[in-house]
Amino acid sequence: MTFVALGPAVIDPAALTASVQTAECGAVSLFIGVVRNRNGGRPVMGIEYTAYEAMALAQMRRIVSELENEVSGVRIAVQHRIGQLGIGEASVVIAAAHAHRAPAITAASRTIEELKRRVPVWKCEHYEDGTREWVHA
Amino acid sequence: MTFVALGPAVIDPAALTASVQTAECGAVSLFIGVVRNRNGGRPVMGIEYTAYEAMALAQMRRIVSELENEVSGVRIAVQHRIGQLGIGEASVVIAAAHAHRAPAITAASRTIEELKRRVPVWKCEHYEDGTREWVHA
Amino acid sequence: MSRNSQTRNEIRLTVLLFASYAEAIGASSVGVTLADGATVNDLLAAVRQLAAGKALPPAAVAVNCEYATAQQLLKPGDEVAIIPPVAGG
Amino acid sequence: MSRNSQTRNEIRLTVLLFASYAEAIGASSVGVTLADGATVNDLLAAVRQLAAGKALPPAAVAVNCEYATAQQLLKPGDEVAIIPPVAGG
Repeated sequence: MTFVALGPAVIDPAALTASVQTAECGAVSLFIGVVRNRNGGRPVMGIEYTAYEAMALAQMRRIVSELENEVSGVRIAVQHRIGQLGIGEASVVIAAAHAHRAPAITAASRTIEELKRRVPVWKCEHYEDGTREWVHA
Repeated sequence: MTFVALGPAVIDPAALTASVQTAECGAVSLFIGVVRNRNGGRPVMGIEYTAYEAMALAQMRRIVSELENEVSGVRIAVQHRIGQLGIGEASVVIAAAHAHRAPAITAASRTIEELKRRVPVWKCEHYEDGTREWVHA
Repeated sequence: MSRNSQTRNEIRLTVLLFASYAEAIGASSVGVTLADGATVNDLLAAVRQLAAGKALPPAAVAVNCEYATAQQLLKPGDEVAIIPPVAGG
Repeated sequence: MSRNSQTRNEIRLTVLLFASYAEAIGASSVGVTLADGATVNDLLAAVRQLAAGKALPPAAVAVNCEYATAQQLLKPGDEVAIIPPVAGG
């Protein structure tokens, strides 16, 4: 039931929203992570995302399942993109639906925090001057 | 610049996202309020939203402007729907974009709280048994 | 322009009604006439009279699209509205 | 099946490498042979040797898609991966 995905496909936030929404839902909270044009003051041209796919999917499933147990009645979907992304493209989208707004917002926010802490995805930033660097945030 | 709208049109979350996103954005937080099939234990068939339109728009603009001042660098868009809505339809969508995720999430969350507190929109719930009632939450 | 009309000025206002108030009073706006120096509280009392005892929730009043305080004075030309508890979102 | 080979068993593992580790070592996986009783820490030390002194961030180790502790014992057939600091989202 829970939708968790990882791959090179462009992420459609509307599809994730639809995957978590039911007639009981009064609120959907979406988080969209986007490639931005600078990091630490350096102009960024794009980011290449790579992942340890089997583990990333396992960890994403685990996070969703932990939060769905913790926040009763919440439904969460997560999709992470890999490959070469340009400025403004979504690298990750999280959708959380609940009867009420506070748990939906909390679940989406907690999901992105846990994802950033645990899910084995890495990014290599490409800079204006032609250099590139692995981000170890 | 700031996008604030109220009307009977179906709300498109992607359009609101696009309206706040710039090359500097690393995160977009969306909140979608949805008509759900029950309230206080009563089965709901649909909700009719009405507004004091001039004041609602003025208050929505005010909320956005207050939060954009308070959360430096955030860009917020809000659209509220009025008219007769069925279960699962979005009544309100808020999009908040920022370089970083925490301010984007905070801004979207604060916007829906302030909207519910101050913006003159009312809903009349239609129940399964044919009765209707103004919600005074 | 008699001395009398100057001391006994009245304020005529059109009051916008919404939701439960519009339904209870059976109109989306009503004209009310208040004495000069009337406050927001006076207006609210006058409007609630029109509901003829029907149960109504407490309401706020907006003057020119801003929430008004109970003791705020009204003046001719103000756009006045009764704001029952809001329930947007 | 000599007595010798039983007391001096070795563990051969294929270690998956990612990001800065894959780049520094020039491969997306490497075969390493460790003494029986080797821990996650031993594995990490062996892998870092392969980078020939190149600067590398501290890394975690995953065993069968789970984060492992430093003292965890390795066994043949484990899917082992070096996990440099993650930076998803």
